[in-house]
Amino acid sequence: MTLYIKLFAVAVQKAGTTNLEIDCPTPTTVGDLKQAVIAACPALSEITTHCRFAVDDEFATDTTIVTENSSLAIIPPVSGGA
Amino acid sequence: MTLYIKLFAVAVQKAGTTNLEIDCPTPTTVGDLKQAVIAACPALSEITTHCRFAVDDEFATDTTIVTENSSLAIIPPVSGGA
Amino acid sequence: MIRITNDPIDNNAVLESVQNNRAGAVVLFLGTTRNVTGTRETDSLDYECFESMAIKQLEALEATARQRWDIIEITIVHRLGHLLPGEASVAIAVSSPHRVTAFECGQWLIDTLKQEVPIWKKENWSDGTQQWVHPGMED
Amino acid sequence: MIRITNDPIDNNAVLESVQNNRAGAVVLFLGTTRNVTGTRETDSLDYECFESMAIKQLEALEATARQRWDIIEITIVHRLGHLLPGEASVAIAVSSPHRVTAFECGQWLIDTLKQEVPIWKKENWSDGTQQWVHPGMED
Repeated sequence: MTLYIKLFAVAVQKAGTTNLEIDCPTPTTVGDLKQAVIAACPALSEITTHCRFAVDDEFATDTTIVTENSSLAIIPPVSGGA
Repeated sequence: MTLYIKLFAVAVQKAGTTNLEIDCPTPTTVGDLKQAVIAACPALSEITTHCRFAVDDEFATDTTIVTENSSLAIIPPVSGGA
Repeated sequence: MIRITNDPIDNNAVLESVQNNRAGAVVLFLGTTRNVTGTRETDSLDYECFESMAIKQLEALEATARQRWDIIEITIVHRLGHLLPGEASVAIAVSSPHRVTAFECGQWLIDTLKQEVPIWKKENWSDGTQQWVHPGMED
Repeated sequence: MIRITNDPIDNNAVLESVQNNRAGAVVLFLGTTRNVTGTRETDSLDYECFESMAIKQLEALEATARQRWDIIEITIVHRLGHLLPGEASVAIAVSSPHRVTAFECGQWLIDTLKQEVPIWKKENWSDGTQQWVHPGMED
């Protein structure tokens, strides 16, 4: 399946895009997806350990299941609020 | 000397005046003034233990000196602020 | 800015008075009139004040707060006279480089104001009776 | 009221949105842009947001706060886009019967927003460089 991952802030800067396209076996987990992200876009490897992943607008863990319909995003450390 | 003591809130209600006039030996202390207040206006006796006295716009203690030029007030427990 | 006034409190003016480009945080506290205290209903409140001393005490609060915390601006406005439920009797605004400071200082200012500043309120209960409020003093 | 907006924050509208006759206290927090961080000078800031998730997270903050504290109203407004020093990026207002609750809840909301809500700021430094701010992440 093809997954689309929204990027923000420094992740956009590193990857040069706001939407990462990743090919994955279906279904997969967030843990596996992280590896696929780094493989597809090595520029993100230096920040992914500091980032959280979001699935369907919620923070996800490595075991969260990802399907073709999941809304996906990489969430760098946030800095809103002041 | 004649001293004038400003009254507020429940003290006005009890004494029926906003300005108490007290005759005292000169100079005196706040502690002695309290006795003179109760003697001159027995209606205030039930509240004076809950009140503070102010001399020259500062909270005073029983040993604070009072002269003819002192600005005096009885300060019942305050309730501003909400 | 320290002010005692008979007019309604202008929240925007209070906030503007503490605005500063060095501030990262502004905390505004408004003390407002509740229409219910316990089981009794309040129609309105009347505030009175020993003004010369109240101003002096408020200035002392500001000075102490500035010694304790890294504060940029402090504004305290207390309203007097007749207030209806929902209206603010007091506004305290603090600006600071950091938010923890602004929260701590704002809370300390209202806590201390309620103990040390000679202002009194009278409850006008809905049953027609009136009562000066004197915490710790029985009727 | 939860809102994410590109417009300047209307403080009066925020305060009015939490006004209630049962409230004894309103606490408003404004997060404002400092022109100096350490020794560096800020010309402006740009905020961006993952909006659908940010709204969901803010709603979750409100729900958690209402479980923890006796709150009447909560309003959180976050501004996006280009901000100059002195302008507010966030406003949080809480009304409650009691002031301690309003202070505690307001402080918890801003602390938690700063950790859990997907909004990011970019510093536009006065030397012409730009930098996304990601706490805990080295450049």
